[in-house]
Amino acid sequence: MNTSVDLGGIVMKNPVTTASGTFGFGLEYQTYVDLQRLGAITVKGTTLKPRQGNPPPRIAETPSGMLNAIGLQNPGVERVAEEIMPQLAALGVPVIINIAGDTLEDYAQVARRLDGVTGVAGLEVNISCPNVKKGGIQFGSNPVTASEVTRAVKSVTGLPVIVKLSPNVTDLVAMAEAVAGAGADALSMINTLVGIAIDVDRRRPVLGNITGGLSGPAIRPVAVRAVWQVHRALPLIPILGMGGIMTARDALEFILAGATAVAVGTGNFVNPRATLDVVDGIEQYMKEHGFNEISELVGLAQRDTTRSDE
Amino acid sequence: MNTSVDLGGIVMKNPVTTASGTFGFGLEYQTYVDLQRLGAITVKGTTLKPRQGNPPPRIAETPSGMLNAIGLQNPGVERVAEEIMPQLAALGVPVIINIAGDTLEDYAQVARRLDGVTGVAGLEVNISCPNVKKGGIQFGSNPVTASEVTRAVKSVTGLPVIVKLSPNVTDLVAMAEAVAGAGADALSMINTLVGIAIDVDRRRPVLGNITGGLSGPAIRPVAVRAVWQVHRALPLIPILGMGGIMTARDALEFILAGATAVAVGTGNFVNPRATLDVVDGIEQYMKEHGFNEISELVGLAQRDTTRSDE
Amino acid sequence: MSQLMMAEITGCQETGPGVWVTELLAPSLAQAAVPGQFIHIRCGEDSDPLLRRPISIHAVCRQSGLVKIMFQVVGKGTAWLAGRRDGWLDIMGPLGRGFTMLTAEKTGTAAVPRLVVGGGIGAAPLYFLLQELAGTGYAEHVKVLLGARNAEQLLIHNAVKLLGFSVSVATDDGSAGYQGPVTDLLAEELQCKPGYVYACGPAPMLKTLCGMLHNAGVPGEVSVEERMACGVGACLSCVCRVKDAGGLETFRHACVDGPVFAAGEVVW
Amino acid sequence: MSQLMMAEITGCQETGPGVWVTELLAPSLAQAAVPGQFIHIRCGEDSDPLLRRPISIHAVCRQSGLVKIMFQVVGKGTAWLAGRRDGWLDIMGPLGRGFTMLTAEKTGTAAVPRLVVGGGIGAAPLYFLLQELAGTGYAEHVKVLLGARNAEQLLIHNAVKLLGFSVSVATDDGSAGYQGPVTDLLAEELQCKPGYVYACGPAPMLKTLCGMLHNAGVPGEVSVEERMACGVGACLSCVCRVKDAGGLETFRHACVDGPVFAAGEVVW
Ligand SMILES: Cc1cc2nc3c(=O)[nH]c(=O)nc-3n(C[C@H](O)[C@H](O)[C@H](O)COP(=O)(O)OP(=O)(O)OC[C@H]3O[C@@H](n4cnc5c(N)ncnc54)[C@H](O)[C@@H]3O)c2cc1C
Ligand SMILES: Cc1cc2nc3c(=O)[nH]c(=O)nc-3n(C[C@H](O)[C@H](O)[C@H](O)COP(=O)(O)OP(=O)(O)OC[C@H]3O[C@@H](n4cnc5c(N)ncnc54)[C@H](O)[C@@H]3O)c2cc1C
Ligand SMILES: Cc1cc2nc3c(=O)[nH]c(=O)nc-3n(C[C@H](O)[C@H](O)[C@H](O)COP(=O)(O)O)c2cc1C
Ligand SMILES: Cc1cc2nc3c(=O)[nH]c(=O)nc-3n(C[C@H](O)[C@H](O)[C@H](O)COP(=O)(O)O)c2cc1C
Ligand code: FES
Ligand code: FES
Repeated sequence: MNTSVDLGGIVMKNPVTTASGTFGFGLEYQTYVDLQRLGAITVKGTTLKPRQGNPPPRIAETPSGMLNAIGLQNPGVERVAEEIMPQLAALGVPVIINIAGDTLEDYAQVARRLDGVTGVAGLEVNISCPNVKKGGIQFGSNPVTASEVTRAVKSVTGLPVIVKLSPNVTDLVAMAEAVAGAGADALSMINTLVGIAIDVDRRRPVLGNITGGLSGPAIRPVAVRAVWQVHRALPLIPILGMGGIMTARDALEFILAGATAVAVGTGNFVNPRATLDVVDGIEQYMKEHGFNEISELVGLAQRDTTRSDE
Repeated sequence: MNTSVDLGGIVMKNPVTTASGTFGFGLEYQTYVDLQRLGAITVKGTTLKPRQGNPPPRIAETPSGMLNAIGLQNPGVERVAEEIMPQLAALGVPVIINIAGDTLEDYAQVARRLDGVTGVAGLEVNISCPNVKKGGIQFGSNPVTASEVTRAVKSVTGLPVIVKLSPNVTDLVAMAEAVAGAGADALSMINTLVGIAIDVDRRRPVLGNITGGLSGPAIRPVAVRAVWQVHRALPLIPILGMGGIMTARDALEFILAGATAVAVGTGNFVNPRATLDVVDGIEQYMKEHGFNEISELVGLAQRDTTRSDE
Repeated sequence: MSQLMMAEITGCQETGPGVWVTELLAPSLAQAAVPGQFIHIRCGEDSDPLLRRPISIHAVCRQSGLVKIMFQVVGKGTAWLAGRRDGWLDIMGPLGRGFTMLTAEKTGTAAVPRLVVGGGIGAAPLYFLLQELAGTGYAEHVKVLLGARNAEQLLIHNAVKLLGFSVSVATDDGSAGYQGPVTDLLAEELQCKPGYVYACGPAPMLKTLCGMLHNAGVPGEVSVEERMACGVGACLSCVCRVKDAGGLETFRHACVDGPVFAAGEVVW
Repeated sequence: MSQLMMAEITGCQETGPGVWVTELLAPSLAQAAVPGQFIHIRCGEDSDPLLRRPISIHAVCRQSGLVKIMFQVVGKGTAWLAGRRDGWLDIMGPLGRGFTMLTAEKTGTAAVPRLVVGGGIGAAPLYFLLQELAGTGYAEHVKVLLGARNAEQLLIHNAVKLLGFSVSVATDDGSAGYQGPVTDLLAEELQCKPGYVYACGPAPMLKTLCGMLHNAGVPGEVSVEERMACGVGACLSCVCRVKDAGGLETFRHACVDGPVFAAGEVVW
């Protein structure tokens, strides 16, 4: 059975990685997960300079989901490259670094710094973080700025570039087309939905940052729809699907909708072994249903389907 | 204690109504709910001609939510006006009729037909239904078309007009501004998020219509955020808030974020008495916390709050 | 009239592999229910699982006010339900349109020979139907056909015999009764021209059955399953495609117009 | 080392109004745990409630491999937990940095007089701390102050007396011990210059306490509560604002850098 996939130039031995920001730098989960069994490790959003992040409370639980407003707390690209990557490189698993910035130049500088760092297999460009004012989602809600960021990053790195899209837009396909046109090697979707929770007793928002990003099983139908629509419009660009994946069946929804690979995010918090359960469960499904190549499953649910009103 | 509210000209004795499409024409729930205790009854989306709706399956359960693709099945405005309104009018509760159409002219004709029908207290203009191809969400994703629909309806009716916004847009505030500028008396938000669920065993979408609208507690944080943002930008226009309200505490999140009134939707399916539980719970909260006027609570959580990055 | 109520769980046991019977104390439900109707059950207090689950009424004792449901564990709602051994259940019911009880007035003669056909867990509501038919005194005119995957998964057949009915059984693997689909047994019985057929079971079985009844010109009713949200006709989700006498296709709602429909009107 | 495991529930009882003690058979946890550490518990199998709940380790018996947690029902996670009377619990642990056990090597003399101060449910982890302190043979140098709303809500004080410690009690309504906040008792004790203070309780109490320790120049540690997702330092959600020796403020993570922090470093 062949479960290996090529995510825009990142070769993964199975289609399962971690969603940025939910798995730290991987090492935090080493006690629970044999990291070498992962298809890739996607690490926390990294910026040029270290960031403290937002004031607490940073999370709130919501029905089948959670809001987070971490605010891109991270040690900065220099320490990631110097201190963290050597440890991760030793694992021999492809590492995808999620990068963010306030300006085009920030993105370019972070990307340039990571080019050639041992172990880094690709970059995931976060243009969709809802929890920082500048950059983040600003770039991600406009096809023009999104393609500018993509080009800025592509022009300074030889690494495969995945662009991470925001679901908080009217026309996701237009965004996908724009960044694909600007040279993105793959797309990742979805980042969190913007949400607010109010503490009714204190009559204030729960989060220090007021708004946060909604993740977890609650958003899965929105995420599957995003993958479906983009895969339908752009069948050739590989998609890294995520949003509420807890089990292999959840992951298969994304793959059948058109994702080449999947990432487990919030699910890690609930079940630290979720990634490996997904890896095992996908293999089992393929065995039971007689699939030899994972690629046979990609987008399979779209075959012969037309909307009643199309 | 005064819990009565004025929703853009619709006077409700308490801030609680039903979300269109989740309470039929009210009569279906008569066995379980004393309809006269509701602030208003908002009924199923009504179109010019009767509609059959979409093929089954029309719903799918998702974590803390559900997808629906009913497709605006309804008996048409003529039967609503002739057969259903007389029964509802007898209750003496304000009735809000949710209207939809394929064209501007459709909307105008439905609105004109309902003008002056006894018992109809207002219209809720659905420009955000994700489950029909034409009309619906098409009008709702563009500020220009949205304001055209608003104007078309306003110009033919003397009834208060609530415009129902879609959360599936990049800039909700721009939409709100557009329809408010076109004369909307109130805004209602949110309609469902577009989602897909895949049946992993059959490798096909669960819904006959493929995509559906996501409702229920899962979307509450997104809905509260929508109300918060629009109330912040347009503090003078009344908002009917909805999305995942199951309890009085949920409803209070919306009111504290800036909603003048609230609607219970999917919650009715889970607890047919949810509307009345919300009515009672809001009163109890006001008693416990010493509020005499419901209006004191509207938007209260926004006072003295600024985002850390503003 | 349907009510929203908290019903006390007075018993819960596994009667077959993954099949449970839960007994509830619900006198008003016991009074009002007719065979083929269902109750709508909230499975848990949090929002996952969110929607109520529709489960048919399996047995009723009007005297004691006890109502039984029989269900198969297939997902999280039914798994939750199987875990309830005592306490209270939040239910709505009775809901829906049940089977038509052919009385002497309706048929001219109540002694019209009837067939009751169940497949798999579809047998659950048929027991209540048979309880009522037993009460009419025409039990000898009723024949019961039950199908299952294997002997172990066969439901209600012993209980139905105790009610005094004659039962024929079919299993896919032949481990009990005839080896093959229960519709093979039906084919034989149809030659004796039964007056009316009641059926409940998986969709493919019902589809075949409806076709056979049509060809044989035998009237009957089938109970169908559709995904439901409200259970009361408000959400319009549980549509079943039917055709009227003129052949015109429309949608009907399984929660209020069904779940029991005339065998001839369902479009498969 | 922390592990993900299914631990068997060997007991569960209500010990105060809305406060429960659950006993788990978890030998590896019992072996590895130190006072002040916590376990991260999955409350249910579905996705609401979604996140694990952090609960401190309340008591440990290394010999039998039994571990107890004591918790107050405040929301859906703890309500679910209180409903588990047997079966298995999906837990991770032990997690976090616990209290510093002052050994002879660390302090020059282990006999430094210590105060242990608990407020409300904050008493839960202190019992494990006192179990360990009892084992050091310096119990006579330890004094325990416990606060609660009223006598009924007072926790662990009898058990702590049985361990051989002297306990003073404060209640808001005076129904047991001193009437007033437990920090009033602390004020008195601080005059005797204790060598070290361990505390756990609601944030306002800890804030007052840290201020008092600062003024009195007494070192100590407090256990804080922050909202947690991962529990292992990966999600960066559980931040606690601390200042370093130079007064520079940064964020630390309650799940790995805490939940126990030096009293002087927490910024309230
Ligand atoms: C009128 C009616 C009567 C029924 N009577 C019985 C009965 O007596 N015994 C019994 O075992 N089952 C019965 N069913 C089927 C039963 O409702 C489903 O098996 C049950 O809802 C599955 O819930 P779950 O959470 O375990 O499964 P999940 O698959 O987790 O359910 C997910 C969603 O799909 C819906 N769903 C899943 N399967 C079905 C189905 N077959 N029909 C309708 N909706 C479904 C659920 O209600 C839920 O909304 C009946 C269904 C209907 C419509
Ligand atoms: C390190 C640590 C140790 C703890 N030890 C204990 C203990 O021994 N006994 C005990 O009774 N409680 C303890 N708590 C508090 C306990 O975690 C919360 O009471 C519990 O999570 C509430 O969950 P719920 O679902 O009942 O409430 P809900 O209000 O429904 O919870 C909603 C969300 O908020 C979080 N949350 C709510 N209250 C708190 C809180 N006080 N601290 C952190 N997160 C919270 C929950 O984890 C959940 O994610 C501890 C907290 C921490 C951080
Ligand atoms: C606590 C937390 C932190 C996150 N941090 C980042 C981040 O730094 N960069 C990024 O692109 N996405 C970040 N995300 C978004 C996730 O990578 C993912 O897109 C989203 O959570 C949806 O997946 P899930 O539902 O499986 O969690 C974060 C999500 C969470 C919950
Ligand atoms: C079954 C169903 C049918 C709906 N039909 C309509 C409709 O006809 N018109 C409309 O404007 N909104 C319709 N909605 C959207 C609801 O009115 C509401 O905006 C949405 O469900 C969010 O609220 P909730 O989470 O409380 O259900 C429908 C929702 C559901 C679940
Ligand atoms: S389930 Fe709502 S109409 Fe039938
Ligand atoms: S809870 Fe995730 S970092 Fe502490």
